[in-house]
Amino acid sequence: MNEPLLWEKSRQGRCGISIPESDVETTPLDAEFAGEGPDFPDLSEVDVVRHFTRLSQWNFGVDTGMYPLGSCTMKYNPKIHEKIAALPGFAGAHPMLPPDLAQGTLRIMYELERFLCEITGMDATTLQPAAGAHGELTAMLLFYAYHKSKGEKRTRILIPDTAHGTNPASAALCGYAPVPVTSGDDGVLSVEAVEALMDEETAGIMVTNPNTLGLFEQNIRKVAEVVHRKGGLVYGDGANMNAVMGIVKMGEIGIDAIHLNLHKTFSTPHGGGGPGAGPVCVRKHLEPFLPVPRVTKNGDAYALQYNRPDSIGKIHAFHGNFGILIRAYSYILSMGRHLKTASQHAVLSANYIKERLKDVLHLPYDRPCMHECVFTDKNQEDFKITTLDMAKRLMDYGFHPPTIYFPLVVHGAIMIEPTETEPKENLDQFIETFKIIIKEAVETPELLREAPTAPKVRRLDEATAARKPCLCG
Amino acid sequence: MNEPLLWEKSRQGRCGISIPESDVETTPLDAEFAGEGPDFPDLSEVDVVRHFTRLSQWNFGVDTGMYPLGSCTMKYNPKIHEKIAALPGFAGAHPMLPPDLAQGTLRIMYELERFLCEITGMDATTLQPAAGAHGELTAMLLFYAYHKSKGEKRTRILIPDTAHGTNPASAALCGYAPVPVTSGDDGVLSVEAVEALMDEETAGIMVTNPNTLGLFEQNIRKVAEVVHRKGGLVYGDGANMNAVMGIVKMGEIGIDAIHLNLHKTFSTPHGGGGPGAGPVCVRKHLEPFLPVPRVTKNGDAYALQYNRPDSIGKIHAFHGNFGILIRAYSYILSMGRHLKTASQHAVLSANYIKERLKDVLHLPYDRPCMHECVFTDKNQEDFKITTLDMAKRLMDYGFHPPTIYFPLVVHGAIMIEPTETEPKENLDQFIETFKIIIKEAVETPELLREAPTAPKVRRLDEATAARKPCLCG
Amino acid sequence: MRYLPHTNEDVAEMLQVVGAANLDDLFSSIPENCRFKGELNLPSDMTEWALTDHMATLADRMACSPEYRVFVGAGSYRHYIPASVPYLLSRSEFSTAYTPYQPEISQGTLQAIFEYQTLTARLLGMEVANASMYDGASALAEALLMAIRIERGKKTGIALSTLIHPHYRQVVRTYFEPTGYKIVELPCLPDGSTDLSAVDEIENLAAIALQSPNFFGCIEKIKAASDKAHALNALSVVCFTEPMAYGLFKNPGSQGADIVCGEGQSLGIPQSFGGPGLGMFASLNKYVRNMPGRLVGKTTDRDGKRGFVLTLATREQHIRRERATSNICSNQGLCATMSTMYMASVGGTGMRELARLNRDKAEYLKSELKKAGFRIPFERPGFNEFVVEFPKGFESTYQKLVGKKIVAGIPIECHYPELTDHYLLCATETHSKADMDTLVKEVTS
Amino acid sequence: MRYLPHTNEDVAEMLQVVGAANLDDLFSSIPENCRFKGELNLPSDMTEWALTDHMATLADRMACSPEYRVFVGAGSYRHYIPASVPYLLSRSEFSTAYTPYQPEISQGTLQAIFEYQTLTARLLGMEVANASMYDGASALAEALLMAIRIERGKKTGIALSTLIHPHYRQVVRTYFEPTGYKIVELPCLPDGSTDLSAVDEIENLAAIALQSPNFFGCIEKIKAASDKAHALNALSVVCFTEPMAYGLFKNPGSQGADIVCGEGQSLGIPQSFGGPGLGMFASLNKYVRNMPGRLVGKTTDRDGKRGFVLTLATREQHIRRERATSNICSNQGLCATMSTMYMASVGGTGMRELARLNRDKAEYLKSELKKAGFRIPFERPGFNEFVVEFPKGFESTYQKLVGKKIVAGIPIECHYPELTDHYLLCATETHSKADMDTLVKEVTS
Repeated sequence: MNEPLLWEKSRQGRCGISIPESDVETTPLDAEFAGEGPDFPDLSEVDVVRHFTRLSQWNFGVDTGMYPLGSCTMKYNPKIHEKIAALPGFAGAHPMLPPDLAQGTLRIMYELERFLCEITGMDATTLQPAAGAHGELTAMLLFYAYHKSKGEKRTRILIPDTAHGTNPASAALCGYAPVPVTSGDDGVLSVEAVEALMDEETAGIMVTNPNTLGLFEQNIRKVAEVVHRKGGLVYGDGANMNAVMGIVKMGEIGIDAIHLNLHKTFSTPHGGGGPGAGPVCVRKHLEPFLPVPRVTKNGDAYALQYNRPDSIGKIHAFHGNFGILIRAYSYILSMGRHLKTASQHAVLSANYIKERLKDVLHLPYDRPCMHECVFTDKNQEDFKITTLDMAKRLMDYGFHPPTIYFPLVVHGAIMIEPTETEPKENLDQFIETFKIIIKEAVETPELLREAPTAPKVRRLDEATAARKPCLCG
Repeated sequence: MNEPLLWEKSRQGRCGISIPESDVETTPLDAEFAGEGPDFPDLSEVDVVRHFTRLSQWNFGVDTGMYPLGSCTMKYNPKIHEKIAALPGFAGAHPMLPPDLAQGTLRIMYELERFLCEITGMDATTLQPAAGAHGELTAMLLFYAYHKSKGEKRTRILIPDTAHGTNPASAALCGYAPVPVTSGDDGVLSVEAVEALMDEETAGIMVTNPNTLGLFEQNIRKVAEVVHRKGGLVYGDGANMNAVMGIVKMGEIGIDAIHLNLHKTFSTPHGGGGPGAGPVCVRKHLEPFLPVPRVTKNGDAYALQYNRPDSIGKIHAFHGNFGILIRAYSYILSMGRHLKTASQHAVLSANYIKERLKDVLHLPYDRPCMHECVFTDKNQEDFKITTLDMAKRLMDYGFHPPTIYFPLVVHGAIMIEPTETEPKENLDQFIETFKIIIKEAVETPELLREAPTAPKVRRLDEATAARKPCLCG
Repeated sequence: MRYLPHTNEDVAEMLQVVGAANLDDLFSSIPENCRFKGELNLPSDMTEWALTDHMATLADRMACSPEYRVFVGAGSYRHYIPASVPYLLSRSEFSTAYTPYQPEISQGTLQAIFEYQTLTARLLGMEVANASMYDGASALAEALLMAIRIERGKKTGIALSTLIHPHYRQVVRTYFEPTGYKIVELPCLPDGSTDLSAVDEIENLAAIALQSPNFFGCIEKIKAASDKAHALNALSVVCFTEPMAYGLFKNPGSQGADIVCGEGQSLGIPQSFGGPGLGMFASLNKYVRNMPGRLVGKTTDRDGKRGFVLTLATREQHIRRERATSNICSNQGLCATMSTMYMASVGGTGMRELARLNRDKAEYLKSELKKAGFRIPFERPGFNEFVVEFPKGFESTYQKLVGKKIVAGIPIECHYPELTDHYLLCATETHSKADMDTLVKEVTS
Repeated sequence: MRYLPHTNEDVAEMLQVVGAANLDDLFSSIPENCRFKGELNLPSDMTEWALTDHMATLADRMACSPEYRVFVGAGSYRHYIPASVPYLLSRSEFSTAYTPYQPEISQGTLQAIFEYQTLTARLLGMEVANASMYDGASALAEALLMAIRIERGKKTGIALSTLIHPHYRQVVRTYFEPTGYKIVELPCLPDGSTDLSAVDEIENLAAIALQSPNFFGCIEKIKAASDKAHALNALSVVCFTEPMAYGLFKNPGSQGADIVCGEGQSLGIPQSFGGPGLGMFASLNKYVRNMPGRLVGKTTDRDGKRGFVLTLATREQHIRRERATSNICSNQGLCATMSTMYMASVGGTGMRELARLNRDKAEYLKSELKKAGFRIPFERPGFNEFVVEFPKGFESTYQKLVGKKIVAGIPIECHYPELTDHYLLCATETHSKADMDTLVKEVTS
C-alpha cells in the first residue's frame, strides 16, 4: 500500500477544519496587498486522518520496539507526560503573560532549574536552548562572554576526537577554531595530550563524558586543572548523562558548563528529530552571563528578571521549548532518587550486551563501558559484509539498528545503547538475533546485502537524492 | 514480526501502574476468605505499550482505509467526539449521583431523545439499549407488554427473509415464534404475503427498511395497515437509517417502534465489535412501557422518573452506554440539517458503485438502491472463483472487503456500503481495483485463491478452531 | 462540511453516472406518501469550537473527582487508570474497526480479545470466558437463561439473592417477564450474607445466584451456595460488580461456581455515568456451547502461523437465528480490550497490592465511622464498600455535605425499605486518609 | 518502578554475566575522586496520581482561554486546532522516533517532512524550505548568518528593521556578538512601516531584514525593500511571526525575498508558554547549499519505488564539522509534522477564509476602539494585530481588567520607550464579537 502525497489527494472545496462563521463585517483590502493565498491541497478530515495514520505506520519508534541507537538514549517516554503537557493551562499559555498570571509555568521552570543543578552539581541553569547543539552554542557564547569580561578574546578551543559532531560546528559559530585532541589507546583523553595543546589563546575544551566510545574520561579532573591553569574553561557535553545520574556530579570534577539533552536523559520524546531541549547548567562564575530572562523566586511568588547587564542576551524568542521542559520536570518528579537506579540499569544493560556479543563482534576497547558499547565490523570483513549490511538486516528482524559509523575514530563502528527501559528478554532477543545475522554473514551473505526486505521500502538511492535534489513537490 | 501473548512476556515483580502508597493501616483477613490473587502476567509500562501498539497495527479500521462493509455503515468517526467523551465531567461521572449533581448528563440524554424522535418521527425514546440487538429485544419486550396490557399473549411474529439475523433471535428471547415472510421478485415485501400470514396470534412484524438488499420497502404503509388491522405492531429495524435521514420519517409511515444503531448512522466508533448503542424510538401508545428511569424536564431542571407502573423495567444496570450517547449527540449537533445531505451522499455513492460495477459483477436486483448495493459471484462461477476469494483479494489491495454471503436470500452475496464519508477518488479506486480482481479471476485465479498475502496472516483454519476450540491461553 | 467530502463537482459527476438529475431523484423508489417533505427540526450545525464549548459547559455541571469527594460505589467504581491505557485505546485501528469478521486484517482485536478471555478466566477461576456482554446486569440475566438452557428448559426455577444489586435484579425480571420462568428472592441474614434456607423448597431449581461482594459490600458464602446448588442438581451462578475484590478474596471458580458474570468497569474503564462498561462472562468448559456472546479461538493460517478467529459461531444468531444461544451481536469489545490493557498493566503482583489497598481504605473508613458512633449493621468481611446506619434525619446532613462537595454514599432505603437511614459507602485507592477524615468530621459535626 | 523493567532476578543474572558483584561495581572505571557519594537531593518519587494532581494544580494557576480573554499576540497566537491534529500527532510512531537516519523504517516522518517543506515553500512563495529551525528568532539569526555566508563573508553589514519582534532582534544580537558583523537598525516611519532610507549608507551590506506583518501588526513594503537590497547587491530577508497572514496578503516570495523565515506556531501548534514552536525557513533554490538545517529529498529504492531520505548532509556538522552551514542537529520535527497536519486540514480554500476572518476580527476591534476615542497610531494595513494608544495611566485600568479576566494586549513601552501607554492587541478567529465588545466596554468604563 502506498500513500499519495497530500496534493495528489486534493479536490478543491474540501476542508478538514471548522471555519467559524463571521460575526463581524468584512473590511475591504487593497489589491496592492491582497495575495492569492497559498496553493495548499484541499482535503476532508477523513483524508487527513487516513493520510497521517498510514504515514505513522511506516515509522519505527520506541513504542514499536527496541531502539538501541547509540548516543541517542532512546528510552521509553511515559504517556502521562503527554497528557500533562496538553493541560489547557500549559498548552494554552501565552509566553508574554504578566508573571502574576503565569505562576504555574514559572514555578516549573524555577524548580526544574534547581533539579538540573542538583543532578549535575552545578550552580545555575538556563532552560532556553531548544536542543543539544543549541545548548552547546549557548555555552560557547557564555565562554566568549566570560573571556571578554576578563578583557580577553580567545580564538581556539580543544575538541577530542571522541566528541559529538555538533561540538566543532557550535564552537565555529562563536568564531573558535577547533583544535582536535587525539584520545589515547585506551579510548580516553590523556592529560599530556591536553597539556601539549592548551594555551592562553585557547578558550577551553569541550569534553563529552562519558565519551562517544561509551568510556568515562578518567583523567577529567587533571584535564580540567590543566585547562583552568591556562585560564580556560571546561565544557561538558552532557548528551551521555544517562550513564552517571547520582553517580558523578559534573560540577565537582572540574566542569564549568554542561548541557543536558532532556530528550535523551530525561525521557522526553525525540519527535522524529525534535523538539528537544538543551538546558545549560553552569558554575557560579558563569551565572552572570546566562540568557535573560531569569526566573526568580521571592517568598512564594515567581518573577522574571531581565536586567542583567552581563547576560549574553536571548537565544530563543521566549522561554525555550517549555512543553518539553514540562515532560522532563514530570519525569524527574516521577523518578526521584530512582534516577540513579536508571543510570545503574542503563550501564548494566550495556555491559551485558558487550559481554554477550564480544565473542562474535570485534570490540575495539575491551573495558567496562558506561551506557553504551562500541563494536566494529572487522570480523565480517573477510565475508565482505559491512556494518551497514548488518544494521539493515536487523530491521528485517524488527529491531531498530544501532548507531553506525560513529564515532569516527572507530572504523565501521556499531554503537549500541540499550537504555534502562529495555526489558532483559529484549536484550537477549537482540543478542540472539545479532548472532544469527553474524552467522548469515558467512552462510547467506546476500540476505544481508539485500536487506532490508521487511519495511515499506528497500535501500534508497541516497546518491541520486544528493546529486539531483528534489526537495519540494 | 510476531507479538507474544501477554503471559509469554511476563517477569514476576514488574508492574505497569503506580500503586499509591498506603496511608492507612492494613486490616488482617481470615484465611477462610483470602485468595491467591489472579494469575496475571507482570509487565512494565513499556511492555504493555509496545504490545498493544503492535496489535493495533495488525488491525484495519475506518482510519486505515475504505471499509465498505454492507449493513455496518462504516463512516468516519470524528476525533473531537473522543475528546469530548473523555472530559472528566463525563468520564468521571457516577451513574447514581443525585440528579442535582448530574444536570449535564441528564440534559444530554433528554435532548438526544428529542433529536432521535425528530429524526424518526416518533414520540418517545429510550436510550438504555446497549446495542442494536439489545434494542430489538427491548422493542419485543415492549410489544409483549403492550399486548399483555390488552389482555393478550401473542405467540408469533412475522420476519421477512431480508431481515437482519438478530431479529429472529431477539424475538425468540421473548418467546415469539418467528414466521418467515418471503420477499417478492423485486426484493421487497408484498402486501399479499403479509396478509396471508398475519393473524391475531401474531404480535406484529419486524421490518428492516431499507432492507438488507439495499431496497426501500415500498409497500410499507400498506403492510403496516394489514398488521395494525389485526391488532399487531410494526417494528422497524433502523440499522439502515443512514439512507433516509430527513427523507423518510418512520413514525409517519406506520412504524410503531424502531431501534437506531448509534454506532452506524450516528458515527460512534464501532470499537471492533462494540460498545454500540441501540436506542428505541416509539409512538405514543408504546411510551408507557419504556424502561425506567425516564429523563424528565421541569423548567430548566432535569430529573429521573422511576415510578411508571407499566414500564417493562430495566434492561441495563444504569443509563445504557452513555459514553456512546455523548458522541451521537455531538454528531447530531455538528451535522444539524446536514444529516439529510449525509443520507443523500450515502445513497449517491452506493448507486455510483452499483452503476459502475454492474457490467462486470452480477447485480441480482437492478433497481435504484439506497445506501448499499448487493452483487453476487455468479459471473465468476465458471472460473471457480467465489465471493470469498474476491473479498480476500481486496485485502491485498488495501481495502476492507464488503459484507459477504449476506443477505442469505442472495447466493454468494457481495454487499457494498460505501457511506457518505468516502471521497469519490476512493470509490473510483475501489471500482478499478474490483475490475482488476475480476480480470485476475480469469487470468490468474490462483492469486485470488491464495489471497490474502499482504496482511500479517494468511487465510485461517476456522474449521479446526471450531472443532477443537482453544479459547483460553 | 468537514465530514462530507463530496464537492459539488463530485456530486454532479456521480449523478451523471447514476443517471439522476439531482439528489432528490435518487429517492424515486420511495413512494411519495412515504416521503418527509419538511426540514428536520434540529439545531443548526455547530462548528467544532461551538460544540466543544457547549459540551464543556455541560461537563462542568457534573459533580466529579477531584473537585467533589464521591464515596459512592454500588456498581460503578472510581479507580485510577494509567494514562497509557486510554492512549493505547485511542489508536483508531482498534476503535474504528468493526466486529472482526475478516480475521486476516483483524488480528489486533482478535489477539486482544483472546487475551481478555484468558485473563478473565484466570481472574474468576473459570475455564472459559466469552468476548463480553453489555454490562453486569444483562450478563446476569443471560447467565440465568443459560442455566435454564443447560437444563434444556426442564428446570426453570431461579433462586436470586436479594443482596444482588437491585438494578441487576430488575434487569433479570425484565428479561424473564415473557418467559414464565420463576424467580424466588432469597432474603438477607443479619450478618449481611444471603439466607439460603428457602432454596430447598424451590421447585425445578435451575440455579442459585449470589453476588459477591454483595450489594452491602459483604463477601458471600459462595462455597456453601455452590454445594447446595450441586446437591440439588442445579447450577451455581455468581455475579459481581467489583471484580477487583478477587485480587484479594477467593475467586468464585475455586468455590464451585458454574457460571460467573458481572461488571468489569472497575478494570480500567471510566465510569461515564454508568456506561459503556463491560459484561464479563465465564463458565466451565462443558457449558461453552450454551454460552451467549462471541468467542475468539486460537488457530493457524495456511502457513502454520498462529492466528485468531471468531469461533463457535454455530451458537450465534446469524447462523442459528431463533435457536441462537442469545441475540447478542455487538458486544463491548473495546471495553474488553481496555480492561485487558489495564489488567496487563496492573499485573498479578499489582492486583494483589491494589486489592489490599482498597480493602484497607474501606476498613479504615468503616472503623472511623464506628468510632464516631455510627452503627455498621453487617459484620461479614467486605472489600471496598459497606453499609452504615446514620442517625434519623441524616438526609439534611447529606445535603449539607453535598454543599461541601462531599457525596456521602447513597441511601439504600429505596431498595430495602426496612433499612431507613442506611447508606452504602465506598472507598478505593483513590480516597486518601485525609478525604476520609474530612468525611467523618463532617458527618459528625 | 514502572519505567524500570529489570527485576532483582534480572539484575542478578546480568551482573553475573558481566562479572560484577553489584551495581556499584559497574562504575569501577570511574576514579574514586570523581564519584558522588551522597544521595541526590530531589523530592521523593511521585506516583502517576500524585504527579497528575500536582501538575493540574500548577496548570490551574495560569490565565488561559476560555476562562480568560487574552488579546495578546506578539509572536504567539491562539488559533483553533482541530482535535484530529493532536490525535494524529499522538501516534507514538511519530513522537517516539529519532531523527530519520534509517530511511527504510522512517518513511512516515520523511514523507511528512517532505510535505512540510513543500507546503512551507508554497505558503511563503519560495522555491525550497528546510525541515525546520528551533523558532522564529533563531531562524532569523541563522538567515542573516546564511546571507553573510552566501556573500562568502565579504559583506557583513546587516540592516535590521526595528519593527522586527524585539526578542528576535535580541537573539540576532546574541548570535552575532562574537562574529563582529555589523547590525544597523532601521527606524519606523509614522505609518508603521520601516524607514529604508538609511540603508544606502551601510557599508558592505549583506542583507536587509524586515518582518511582515511587523511587530506593530502592519504589512511592510517588502517589494521596495527587496528592490533596494538587490540594487545594492544584497539579499532581501523577510521574517514573520504570523504566517497565517499569507493566507490573505501577498507572500514574501512574490515580492522579491531571497530568504524567508519565521515562527510557525500559528499553524496548528499550541502556544505552550512560547515553545515548542516551529522555525520555518525557506529560500531560493540557488542558495540551498548555504542553508542551515536538515533537508528531506525524494528518491527511489532498489525496486524503483518512491521514497524519501535526509539529503545534502554534506552541509551538516556530522560531515563538515566546523565548516558546517550551522550547528543545528535536532530541530522541531514533530512541530513541523503538526503544522503539516494543520495546513492539510485547513487547505488552500480554508486558509483564505480563515485569514480573512482574522483580519476582519482585528479590524472590528480596531474600529471599535477608535470609535471609543482611542488613537490608532499606525495606519498601514494590518492582519490580526495593531497598536493602540491608551490614555495616560492606563496601567491601572489594565490591572482592573485582569481582575475581570481580560488581558488587554501587552504594553510595548519597554521595547519602544517613546511609545508610552501604547499597547499591542491581537484578535483572531477565536475572539467573538461579544468578547471584543466586552473589552471595549471595560476599557472605556
